[in-house]
Amino acid sequence: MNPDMIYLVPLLPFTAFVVNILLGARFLKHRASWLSIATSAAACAIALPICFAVFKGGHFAGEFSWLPVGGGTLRFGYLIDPLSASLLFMVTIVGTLIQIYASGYMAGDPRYSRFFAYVSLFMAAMLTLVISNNFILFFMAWEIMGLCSYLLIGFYFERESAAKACFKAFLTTRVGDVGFLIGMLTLFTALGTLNFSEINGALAHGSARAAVPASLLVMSALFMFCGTVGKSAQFPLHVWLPDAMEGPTPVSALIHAATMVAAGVFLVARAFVIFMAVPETMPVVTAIGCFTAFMAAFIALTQTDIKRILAYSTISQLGYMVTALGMQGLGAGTFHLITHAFFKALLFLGAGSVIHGTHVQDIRQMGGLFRKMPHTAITFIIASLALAGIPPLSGFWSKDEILLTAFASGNIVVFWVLTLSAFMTAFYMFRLVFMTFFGKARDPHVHAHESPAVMTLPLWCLAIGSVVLGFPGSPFMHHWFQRFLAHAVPHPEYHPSAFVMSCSVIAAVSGIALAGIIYLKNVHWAEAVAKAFRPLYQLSLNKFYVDEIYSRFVIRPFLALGRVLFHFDATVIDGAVNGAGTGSMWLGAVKNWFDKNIVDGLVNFVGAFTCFLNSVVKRLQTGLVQNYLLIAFLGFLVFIIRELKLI
Amino acid sequence: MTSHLLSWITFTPLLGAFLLLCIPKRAHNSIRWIALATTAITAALVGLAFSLFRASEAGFQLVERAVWIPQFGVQYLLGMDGISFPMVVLTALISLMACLGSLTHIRVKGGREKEYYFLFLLLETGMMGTFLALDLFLFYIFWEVVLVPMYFLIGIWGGPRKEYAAIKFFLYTLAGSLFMLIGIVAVYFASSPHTFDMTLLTTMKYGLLFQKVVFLAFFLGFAIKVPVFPFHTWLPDAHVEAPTPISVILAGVLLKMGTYGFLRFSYPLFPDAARWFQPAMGVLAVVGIIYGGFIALAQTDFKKMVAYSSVSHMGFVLLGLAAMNADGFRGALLQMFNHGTITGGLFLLVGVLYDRAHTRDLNDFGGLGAKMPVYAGILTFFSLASLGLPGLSGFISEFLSLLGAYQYSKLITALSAIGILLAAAYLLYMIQRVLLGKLNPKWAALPDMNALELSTLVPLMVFIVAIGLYPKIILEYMIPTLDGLLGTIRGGI
Amino acid sequence: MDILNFGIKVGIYALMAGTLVLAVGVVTLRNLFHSALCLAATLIGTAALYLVFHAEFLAAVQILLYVGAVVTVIIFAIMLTEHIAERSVAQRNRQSLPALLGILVLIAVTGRILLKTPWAVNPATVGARVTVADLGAALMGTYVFPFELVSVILIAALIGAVIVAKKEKSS
Amino acid sequence: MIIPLPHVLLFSLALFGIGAYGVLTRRNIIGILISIELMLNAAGINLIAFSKTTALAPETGQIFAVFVIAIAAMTATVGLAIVLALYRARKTVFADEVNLLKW
Amino acid sequence: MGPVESLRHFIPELVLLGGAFTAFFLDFLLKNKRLVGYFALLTIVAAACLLKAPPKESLDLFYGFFHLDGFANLFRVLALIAVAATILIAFGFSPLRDRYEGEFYGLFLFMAFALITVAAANNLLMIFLSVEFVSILSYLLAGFLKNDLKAKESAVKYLLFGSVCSAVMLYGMSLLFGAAGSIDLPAIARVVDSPAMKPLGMIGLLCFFVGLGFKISMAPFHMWAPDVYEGAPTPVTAFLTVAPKALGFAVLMRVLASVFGESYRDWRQVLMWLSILTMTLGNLTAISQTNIKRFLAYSSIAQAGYILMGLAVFPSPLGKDGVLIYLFAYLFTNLGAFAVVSSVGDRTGSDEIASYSGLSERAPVSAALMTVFLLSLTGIPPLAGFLAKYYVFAAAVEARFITLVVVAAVNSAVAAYYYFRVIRTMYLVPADQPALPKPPVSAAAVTWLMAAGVLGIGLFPGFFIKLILG
Repeated sequence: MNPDMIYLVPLLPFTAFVVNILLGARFLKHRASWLSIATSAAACAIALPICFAVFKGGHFAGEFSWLPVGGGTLRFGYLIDPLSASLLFMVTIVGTLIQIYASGYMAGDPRYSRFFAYVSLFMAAMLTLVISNNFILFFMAWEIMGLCSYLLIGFYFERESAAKACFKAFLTTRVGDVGFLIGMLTLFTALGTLNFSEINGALAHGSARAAVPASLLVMSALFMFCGTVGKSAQFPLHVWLPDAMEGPTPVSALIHAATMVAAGVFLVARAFVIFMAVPETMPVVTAIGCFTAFMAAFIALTQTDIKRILAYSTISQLGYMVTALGMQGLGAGTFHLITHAFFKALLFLGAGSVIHGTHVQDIRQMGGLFRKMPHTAITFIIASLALAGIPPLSGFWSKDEILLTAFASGNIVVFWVLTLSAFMTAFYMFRLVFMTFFGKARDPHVHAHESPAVMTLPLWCLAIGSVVLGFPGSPFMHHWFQRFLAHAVPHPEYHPSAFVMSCSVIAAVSGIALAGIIYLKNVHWAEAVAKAFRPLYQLSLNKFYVDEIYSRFVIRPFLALGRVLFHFDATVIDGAVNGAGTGSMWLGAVKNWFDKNIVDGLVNFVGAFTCFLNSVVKRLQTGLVQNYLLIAFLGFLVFIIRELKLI
Repeated sequence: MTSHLLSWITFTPLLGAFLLLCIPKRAHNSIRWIALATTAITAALVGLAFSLFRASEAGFQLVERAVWIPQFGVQYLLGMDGISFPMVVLTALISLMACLGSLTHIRVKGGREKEYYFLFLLLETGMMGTFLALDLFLFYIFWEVVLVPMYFLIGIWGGPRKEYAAIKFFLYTLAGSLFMLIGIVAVYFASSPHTFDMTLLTTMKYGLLFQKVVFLAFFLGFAIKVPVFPFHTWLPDAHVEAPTPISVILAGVLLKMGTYGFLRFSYPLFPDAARWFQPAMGVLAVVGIIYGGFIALAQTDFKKMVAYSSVSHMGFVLLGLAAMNADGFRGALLQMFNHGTITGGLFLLVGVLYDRAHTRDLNDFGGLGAKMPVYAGILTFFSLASLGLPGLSGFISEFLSLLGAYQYSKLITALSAIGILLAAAYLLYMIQRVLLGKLNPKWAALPDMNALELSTLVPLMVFIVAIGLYPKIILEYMIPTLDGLLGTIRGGI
Repeated sequence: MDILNFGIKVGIYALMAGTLVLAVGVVTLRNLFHSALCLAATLIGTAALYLVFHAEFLAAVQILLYVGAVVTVIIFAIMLTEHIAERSVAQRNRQSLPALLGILVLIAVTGRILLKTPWAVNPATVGARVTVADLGAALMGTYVFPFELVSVILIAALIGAVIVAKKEKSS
Repeated sequence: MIIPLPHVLLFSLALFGIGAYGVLTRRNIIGILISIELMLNAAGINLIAFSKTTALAPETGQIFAVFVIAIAAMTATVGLAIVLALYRARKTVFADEVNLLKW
Repeated sequence: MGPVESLRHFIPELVLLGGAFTAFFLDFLLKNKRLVGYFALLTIVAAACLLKAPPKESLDLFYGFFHLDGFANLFRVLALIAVAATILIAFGFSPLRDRYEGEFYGLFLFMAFALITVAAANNLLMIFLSVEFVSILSYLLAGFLKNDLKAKESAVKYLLFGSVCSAVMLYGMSLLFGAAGSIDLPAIARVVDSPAMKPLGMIGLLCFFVGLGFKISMAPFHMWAPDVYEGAPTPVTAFLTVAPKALGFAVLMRVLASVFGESYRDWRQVLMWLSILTMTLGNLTAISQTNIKRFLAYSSIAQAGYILMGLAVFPSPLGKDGVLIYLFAYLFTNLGAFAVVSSVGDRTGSDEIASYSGLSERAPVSAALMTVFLLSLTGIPPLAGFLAKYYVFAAAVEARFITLVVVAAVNSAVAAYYYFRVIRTMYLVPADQPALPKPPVSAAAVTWLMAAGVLGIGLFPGFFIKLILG
């Protein structure tokens, strides 16, 4: 197979986007999904053989000249190395499945074709990002994904909350993107290239690395990490992701759980050599990831919206990945990225199925759904177990790898925090499971029914993935995945530790057990605990008050500054220029004079000064000829005296 | 024809204008058709020039030279190179779109169409001439010729405060250009032999003090046009009050005349002064970017928001110029082109909405996305282009500008990047207020865009996407000239 | 001889002083009619001064044309325009003080220069006597063009003056 | 010369100044015209004085003076004609009452 | 050259003189006074046709009292154009109908002759006589209208101010004559340069300048101008703002050219400040005017300031050329503007700027042409006014008069503001009155001719510069 076929992978969904956006509403209507799914599947079909070729040790690259920069030119192209192959594998499969699901979920929506157009555009962007061979193309795809995210979060834009959420999402991630952009500029200044393989080449060897100023590298690494913080919803830019749940659920699954948010982690993985070149940046990454993992898990404990719980869970898990990368655990982080994509997508789709079946999102209104929606419930529980880290599901292996990395690299604090978070993860997931699927139905108005096959089928496919995908990274396959990635970027590997594994399992099991005890048997305990730890409970419920802080200290001051500057512009700058140098003392007068004249229709803005002079000079013209003569005479005298140098 | 192609490009609109004078006032349809045909023919001639223009050459092409005022050595000297070529294309494109946009808009505004199109075509001649003239004297003449029709176009067909806006625009620009005239004359006398010929002037050297003084004189003329903070206050008024097609021309072409002046005249003529003023230019650029962005954020008037966004976006042009390196110049020139298409489009969109709703208050709208899906899509498209979404043209130029500037000053670049953030903020905030949310029942009857309105926007979108995806198509026309220019400046060290 | 010379000198200075006094009268007298008469006297005094410079023809012209014609016309105009009874009206405007000061400065400055300037007196000229015949010849010879020009001006001015001053039929 | 040239010049200067004073202060337009005659006369005296002393050709000054007298006469004539016309139209001959046109 | 052989070169002037006398004669014979006007026009055309390009070296006709050179010839042309245009404007000026129309044209023929004598004057006597000739005719023409209070007032003011100024000038001339012993300018130049004579020369020249400054409405001797221009009949105003001013500049240039030798440096400063003062005062006062004639009067003062820029850089040849070009550009522009003012005033019965509101719809051609003239006055290319302004600016820059140039630039911007006020009234203010009738052919013709001149000079400057400067 010609590797250049890989260009088709993003291009096919892009075609679907173009066709859907132009013709969808009028001609395709409900057939719009067919086109998107077909192109996505075709992309999958093209991509998978290439992925497997890479898994077997292949390596593909190709490029063409795109943008002339400086003396040289930026070349665009693809780079299929182990890292991108893994993601390509995941994205094509998960993407296709989710679209199949969505074709059922979104049925009957008036903007059906628009939805699939956006999703196809997103697929195109995500796939471009995955296969891109340089940061510019990466960034472009990255931003277009942000756009799709924006469009899809705001898909139900008639809802005020959705309109606000999409704005917030775009702007918050944009903050990180600006950092990313600056990081790229710095990198380009330092290395003169943005091409991944060239960067690798420049930084892989000590001698070449020494030639590059370290300060620039530190800057570029940290600024690029801003991009990750934004996109992967890490603290302090995580606030957009929970709100992003305003979008349709398949979108939450695809973009805000499986793929796009993982792109931030992928960015760190892509820039891994840079971080490796300046290891002093790593602790920052670890710290932010670790804190995020803990904080989000803690918040998830008290949330009641099914999608929000999952959203915080996503944030938390992304925190795990980032932490792993921060501890040089490229393999662990990426591994978790892949497995997480499957089970988290599954969780969201399951949640979507629940919502589709019950039309409510608050878990306090649910309960006892297991009977009514067995397919959904079983797959959902599988995914939850995977997320909680119960062996031998995929989540266990990847999470264990992260804990191992923390433990083995000597970050003991990190290790314990992550273990605690794992406990909380298991707890909140099973709180969710128990409250949703078990017990009695709490709200009599809810009439649940199982979703159609077009939706449950993808659930099962993903469930299979959630179960089996852990094995390539498990001791059973001799940590094939980690070694596979180490081909691309060398990084430290660790031997599995029984202690770590047992800690992980204990945390997971105890979490599930506690959840079972409280939410299956003694629901009132929950209230008692909340009362007992009121400050902590409030902190969790109010999401650490981050939104409030932003509102108070960032957004409102910005808007106020805008207004102040506008006022400044309208009065001072305009006034100063108009005043033609009369100085600030005159400003008030200038302004008054101004308004008056505008109102009078005399568009007179030569300045108060001119006007003033005019009134003075005008008065000289008294109409009395002898006055004129006297003035002329005195003027004449002045010139005589001056000319004769008498004074 | 091809031997005098540039003259034809410049004066075809004028011929059309005079043809209009012969048409009776009441023959509205013929007037419209003649105007449209004239702009279309001009655009076609530009297309012909496109086919004749050799992208890989740095020097002036299609040069026309004739003695005009022998007493001063003033020549009728037209020529095109990689700097003027994109601007000419932009002018032809924007004029055509604006003319199309005028067809309905001016009819709505109530008559006087003959005068309108006469002035419109006169304006086009002025703009073309400005970008093509290679003789400083001739350049100045075209530069001034632009002012007068603009005054009338704003003053007669503008909004409620049109008179104020028109005279403000006129006086600001005139004041600036008078100083430029002094500079031009000074250059003439400083050159030996005395000449206005750009092709000769660039080969001469002047003392630093002289360069500084004359650079400042030119700067006043150009900076007011761009407009550079703090000379920008005419812009919101003029843009807001002007009728839609004229706002489009103002933002699309007129602002570029200022930055074009920097590239064409200030930099090659006074390289030492340019370097001396480099920090000042950089600071002004960044102030403009951030300042314009913040003020745009505070606007409730749709058009004013777009107007202030121009201040911010033109800041990126200045930033690229201040960088004084290959990337910066490319970014600046490309941004000039892109800003023309993008902001031109945004103004057209504002006009579309205003023609229907007769208000521009952002807080008054809401939920139009459901009512006018095509409009919503296109508005979103242009907003995204404006906020620098990769894949659309705005990103490429801003990226290049920043890349260039980064090599000059990290701090300035980092601050400018805030402008990108602000752009996202004010544009999305606008979208949120106009398109998203609940539909204001007042607007329940608004029709979506019609074919004529679409036809004004689609060509712009084509350019935006094409350049965004594959910038080389236009950059390769610019690069040889810009590199040559850079060589000239560097040679002056 | 010296005494005679001295006497003439005294006479001349007295003439000039008297003329100046009359001139002051011209500009200060409340009655315009008196002013006009003073003007006539001043002009006659000047004419007398002309005689000192051996410009007899000029003296004659001065008296005939100036005193005889101009002053007469002025007096006519005064009588046509003014009721002489109306003497109570102020004849001077309010700017006499600045005017006076300014003029004193002017006279001081100019006078100083006039006194300091080394006049290049031309002995040939001092000795020459210009007869009426000489003047006539010059007017008809070298100065024929200005002479003719003045006549044209006279005609034009008279025609114009007649038109302007003619009573208008009705409003 | 019987008396020094500068003395005559001072005399004419004084005459000129007196005339100027009259011009600046007289309210009656005819009075102003009279004062102007004084000023012209002062110039005439100068011309005559110089024609007898510093002139290169003796008749120049005298002829100049003749022309000056002629022009003065014309000015007076035209001036009085205009004043008469003004008087008919406005019933005033005071310069400070003629101020319809101003500012 | 003696009188008889001089006549050969004096034919155009003789035609004018003969025409003037014949016009008065015809006035008796003809009932239709307009015919006299046609005859006057014919006379001018005949005189113009009889103009010959002067020989290379100058001719001293009539023993040097008529100094015919290229310079004088140029102003002959200017004078003839101005008078012809004025007569054409007067054709369309109805208040003249019942008021000695024939004599009016006759006086203008005299005026043409007078202007030519000014241009050819080369000594003190001729300068005095010819300037007085022009002045006296101007006084008379200013007060020509019947029962027009303003016209009478303007004539009186003009007369008083003018007579005083010429008296001062004459006094200065007498001093100069005394210093040099001669009335010839070169002789005076020789004496004035000597250190001992310098103070006296200064006084004399300053007095001399008063007379000329009055003619060119130079500050501070400009104050008569607005009143006179507003009050005088519009055709006369048109003429007064242009021709006597141009001739005043002609004399000034002659005086500067021959009298200033070494001392020009002192005078450059004086002229520079006078120029600044003149343009600034003119511009500042023009801003608030409501009467179009008065408005144009102030504008013409400001324009005089710009022209003075060309003199301030004396003896730069560029400055001299600039003045000449400026005068011609200004001639066409201002006469054109006044032609419109006259024809519009005739049709609306008012000279207030307010009565121009909506003129673009009531009389589109008049409004458009007025706009062209106003733009030319503003100095917008490619019109004559721009070329002129460019010339003087260039001269000032060349001579490094940076203060002057900057002040002039600021002034131009201010000027643009008030010129555009009129344009605004015509185009931006909606019409509240009915459309105006078509102007008479003569008025339209003169307006178009002037517009052609304005555009022609602007578009083909090379040709016109060559024509004017040779």
